[in-house]
Amino acid sequence: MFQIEIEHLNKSYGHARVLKDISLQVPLGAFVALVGPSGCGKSTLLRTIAGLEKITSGTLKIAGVVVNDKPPRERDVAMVFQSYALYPHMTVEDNMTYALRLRHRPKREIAERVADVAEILGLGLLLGRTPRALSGGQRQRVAMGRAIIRDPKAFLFDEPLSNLDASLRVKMRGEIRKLHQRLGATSVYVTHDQIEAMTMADMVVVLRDGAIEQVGAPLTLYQQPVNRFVAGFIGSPAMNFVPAILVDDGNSLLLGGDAACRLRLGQRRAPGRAVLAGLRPEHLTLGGVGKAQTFAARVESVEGTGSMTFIEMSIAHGATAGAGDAVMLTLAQSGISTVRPGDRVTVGIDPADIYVFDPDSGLALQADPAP
Amino acid sequence: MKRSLLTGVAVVLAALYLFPVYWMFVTAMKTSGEIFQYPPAFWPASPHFQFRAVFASYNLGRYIWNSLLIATGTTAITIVLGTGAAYALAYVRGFAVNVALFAILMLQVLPPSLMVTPIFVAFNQVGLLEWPRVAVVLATAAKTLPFYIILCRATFTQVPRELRDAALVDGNSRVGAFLHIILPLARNGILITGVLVFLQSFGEYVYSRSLIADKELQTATVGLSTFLGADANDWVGLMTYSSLYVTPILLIFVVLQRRIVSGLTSGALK
Amino acid sequence: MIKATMMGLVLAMAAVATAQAEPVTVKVWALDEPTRITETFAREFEARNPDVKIDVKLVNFANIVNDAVRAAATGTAPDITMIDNPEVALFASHNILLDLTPLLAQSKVIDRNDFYPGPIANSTWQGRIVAIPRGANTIALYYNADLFKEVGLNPDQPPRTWAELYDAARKLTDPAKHRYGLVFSAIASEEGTFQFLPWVQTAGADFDTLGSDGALRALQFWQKLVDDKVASPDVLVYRQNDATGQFAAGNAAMSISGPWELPTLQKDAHFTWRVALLPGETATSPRASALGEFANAIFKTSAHPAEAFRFLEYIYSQAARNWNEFGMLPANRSAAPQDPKWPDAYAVFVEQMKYARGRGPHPLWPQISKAIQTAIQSTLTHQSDARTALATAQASIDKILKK
Amino acid sequence: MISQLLKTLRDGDGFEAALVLAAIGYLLVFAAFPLVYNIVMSFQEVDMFSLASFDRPFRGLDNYRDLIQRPEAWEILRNTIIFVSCSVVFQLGLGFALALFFQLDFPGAGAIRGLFLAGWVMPGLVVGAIWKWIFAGDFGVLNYALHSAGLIDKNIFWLSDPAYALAAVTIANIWLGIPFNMILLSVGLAGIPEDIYEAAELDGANRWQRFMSITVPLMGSTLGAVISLGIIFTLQQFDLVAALTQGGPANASNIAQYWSWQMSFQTYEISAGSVVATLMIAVVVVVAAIYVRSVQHEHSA
Repeated sequence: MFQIEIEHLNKSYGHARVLKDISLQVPLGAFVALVGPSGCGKSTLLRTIAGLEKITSGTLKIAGVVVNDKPPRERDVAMVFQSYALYPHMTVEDNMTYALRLRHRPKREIAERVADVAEILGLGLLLGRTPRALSGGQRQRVAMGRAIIRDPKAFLFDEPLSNLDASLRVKMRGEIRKLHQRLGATSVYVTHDQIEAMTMADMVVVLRDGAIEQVGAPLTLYQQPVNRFVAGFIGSPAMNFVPAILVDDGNSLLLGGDAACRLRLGQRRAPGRAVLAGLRPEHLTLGGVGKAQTFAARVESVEGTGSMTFIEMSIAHGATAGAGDAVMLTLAQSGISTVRPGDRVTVGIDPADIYVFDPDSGLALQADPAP
Repeated sequence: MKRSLLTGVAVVLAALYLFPVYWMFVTAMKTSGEIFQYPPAFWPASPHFQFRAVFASYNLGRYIWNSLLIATGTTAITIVLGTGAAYALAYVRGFAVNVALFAILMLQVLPPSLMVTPIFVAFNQVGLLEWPRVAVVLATAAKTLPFYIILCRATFTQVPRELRDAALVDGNSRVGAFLHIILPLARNGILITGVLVFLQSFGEYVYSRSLIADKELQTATVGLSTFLGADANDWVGLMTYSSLYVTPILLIFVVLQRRIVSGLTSGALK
Repeated sequence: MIKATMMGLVLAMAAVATAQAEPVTVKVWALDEPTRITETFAREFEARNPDVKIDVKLVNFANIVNDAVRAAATGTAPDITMIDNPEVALFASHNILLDLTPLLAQSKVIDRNDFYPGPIANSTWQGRIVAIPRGANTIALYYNADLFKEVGLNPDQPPRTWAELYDAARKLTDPAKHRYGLVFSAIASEEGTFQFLPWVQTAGADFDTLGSDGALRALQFWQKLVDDKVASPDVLVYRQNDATGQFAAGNAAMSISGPWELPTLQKDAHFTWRVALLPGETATSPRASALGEFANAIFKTSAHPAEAFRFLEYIYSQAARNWNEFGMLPANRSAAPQDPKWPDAYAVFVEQMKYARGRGPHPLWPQISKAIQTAIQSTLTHQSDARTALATAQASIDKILKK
Repeated sequence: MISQLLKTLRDGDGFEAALVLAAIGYLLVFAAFPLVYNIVMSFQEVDMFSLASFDRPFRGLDNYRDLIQRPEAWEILRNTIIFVSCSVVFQLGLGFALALFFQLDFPGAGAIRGLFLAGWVMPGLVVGAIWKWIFAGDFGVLNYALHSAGLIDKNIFWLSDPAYALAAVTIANIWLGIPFNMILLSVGLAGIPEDIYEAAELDGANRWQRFMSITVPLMGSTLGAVISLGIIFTLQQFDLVAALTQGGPANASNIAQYWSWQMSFQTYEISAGSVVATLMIAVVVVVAAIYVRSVQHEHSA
């Protein structure tokens, strides 16, 4: 059973198409994250679900009912805004109960619910204050409280954590997640931060330029990105893309077209063409162990955070990869590394961890069935 | 030290700016010989007040009452019609909004002195001149409305759009969101702009003069123009009348100005 | 003749009809004047005529013609309006004023032959009398007799020619005391034209011969007064009452203005002032003066022409009070006041009245007047020389006169 | 059908549309009609007694041709341009300077700033009368002040000297316009966050650079509104000219709106007066377009 069903949804402002043929099903109780770079249409999509934006064509159903033309108040969804959008002229309690009062719920019920939510979110002492007397984290909680007090058909979050500082963000991330587990309410969560999406959601939707690139569980997106865009977007630091040539009947590739950087692949691809090799920084190792393929590189810079070290390096490249620039790679290593810029190192990678993309379409090149 | 120096500079600037107002009061207290004297007297030798005489003989109480009625009516129409339009023009975007703003600005181009003849002709046709003060209110409101919309629109652009969205999601209709959430937040700006419109329409002259035939219904500005006729040469009387007319407004203003200025200069939410 | 009889019949019927009925209301638009002359007459008339109510609306000088025209155009005209005499032709030429000739023929109160020729000429259009002058006005030379003595001039021999006027003004001018010899009004409005034309006329020209030498000499004389600082350059923005204010305050020793200033002078001028005839160009030049004052006209659309006319008759019958109470001369000879205030000034103004000439009459008088004002102002400020300015004005006026 | 209408009024874009249409409808009835009336009259032969009917001889562009052939037309055009541009530049400059000055934090800033609004509450008629006294050539207090300060040794005849008359009217109009400019610009300034200035200061921008690189661009939409409203108010200014110079001497201080009135109501050349009014409308079309453009920028800010 799907709580939110979107079929072939389009939205245009004049000639500008901001959402292109979106189809998406959100199961009841799921936590779905919409991610993508700014301007990809994720907020617009969220706002069309809320009813704040009209759709140009397609169908939008909430709990099985077509709501295309229904105003927000008839959709029974709750939303947490990036700026929290607390009513400045109302107290915290009034902010939270506003929706209930609009629906003329009995006073007793309202009081009970306020007490419940205040307890869940730890807002008990703040109920009489106005929003301007609250800290950023407190405002964020009130905004959450205003949404959950209603027990709506779905929660919509529009980058609710982006105005918080880093540590608070991590903390709230966990709280929202726990809250979702506790309430079990269908949630759609918009963020431009893929870590947020990966850590919180059951299902991640990657958007680009108004269209869906890929939908799937967080690890699926990580492991099986359908294209270069998703591969680059998911994962941090971002995947390295290196021009390469398929050789050896499609069983190996030459990084940067350089015969010295010959990497065997886990599975065969169609041979004889230029491709992009995708190497995740965390899959690269110094020295190379086990099944790893190795190639030589030169360290250009080292950034250590204590728990992690990021090493920028360049590899030699041959004539076919185009003249001029060195090919740059980032390697992520846990702990502290002793390498220095200028060091010559050997880098290893497991053949199974090498992704291959078509340089023109960006699509992942799937393994060829054995000939 | 430096800050009080700034206060000193501010006082000097204000004094320079307000000199014409001071000059009006001083002239009102001079004798008719003194006003032509050179060098001019910055304070009359023996200040004499004919405020009471002018007030009584020019029926000023009655005139000011009429002015108040007309200004109140004009302000009411302006606020009722203008507030919603200002809100919509601040919240909605697109080509139609540009066209509407354009039209609103366009429609206030001509001075009332050139608008009044067609208005007179039209009002006469439809019989509006039977209610001359209503006619003046209707005509004046058309003059103040564009000004009000443009200023008020600026206030609404400072009320975050997300507040309206939140109200809609919370279960309000657009009407409800406007009335319960946005309007209270823009209240300050609306009040202040309303005061400015009130003051402006209180000083309206051309329409009152042309559309009101009955002397009992005339406004204070029209009474003022009595002094500017070819046969009138009572400059002291003119300044006395002006002082009488302006002083109550100035007093209200001095009392309210802190609110007015802070209301205008601090955004809706600050 | 038949028309007159009919009118008489209508009048008689109207009188019978209104005898028992509610009093009829006659709407009158009048000038807003400090003397409140029209309101005074209205109350007196109502006391004597219980069958008529006079509803007076006061309009200021700058607007009365506009308002009356607009009202006529939109069918909201009052019964009676006051019109400045050069503008009567404007209304009459559109045939919207009631022809008063038959009523005058019947009238026992108004004797049309008693009017001075100037005022009645300006109230006549194509042989029909369309308005009743409520009085007459003209301008003369006021002078400060005390200052005359102070500078060695004989106050009993005021200047009689331009040359004498210039010499006297020169002697009376004293920059140290912020005093000019003479003040007048050269403002860009009808007042400026009103003040200027007598100078042109005594030099043998008129508004339709501005290109002539006489007009040129008149304008050059004004220019000399201002250039030589015996008159303030601000005469260009002084209305006539501003000029009187300067005179009363002692900032100018002589002033050219009309009898309406007498009450002000009595109140504000703390010196001995006297009045003399306007100087002619030379001792032998024709005398000239301006003719001013409003006339009362009845609109054709009036529903109560008979009552309206009775009110005009009443105003006419009170003309003897004009001088003492309302600062103007009567427009008819027989209304001379018994015991005039300021008898010397009265004598001068009555004498001056004999030379007063009306402006126009022409329906487009305002445009003619505008051309004259522009010539005056551009010459006095040296934006143009007098000859060119007058030639330009004459060209515009010729075009208007040919229309 | 009706229920759908009610629905869009309550929940759809119909609500906002209705709000705007109500105001525009009102303006169309009470303001557009006189405007159109003026335009129509500019193409007809209008006599003051045919004011009330549209049935008048059509003259096409003849009225326009006659008007531009008048010798004073170009002088008045020039005067109008000077009057409007000087008024707007100085109102804006002084208003901006005062707004910035009162942004400084010193005791009494708010209260003293309020005093400047006095100019706003004074009716044009009264302001005109007061300035006429101040400008008087022989006994005016302005000449006295300039004299005392040693700036002039001969009185300036502000109102009757063609070299100064336009300046006098412009000065009085600037006086009137300062409060409006100052307050609107203060509102705009209050909307610029303090930290942007701090950031720029850290970037090494001096006061002037901060003003040019932050204040001016961020005030874009406010400036657009202030300037376009300023131009429109200045084009409507009528009382001051009437009270001070009546456009004289010999048109030296005459400006389009006063000229239009003079022709319509003093010399009764109503067609010509309407031509001037119509040309003014054309100018405001441009001004309004500028305003609308500046408003578009505010969304992207």
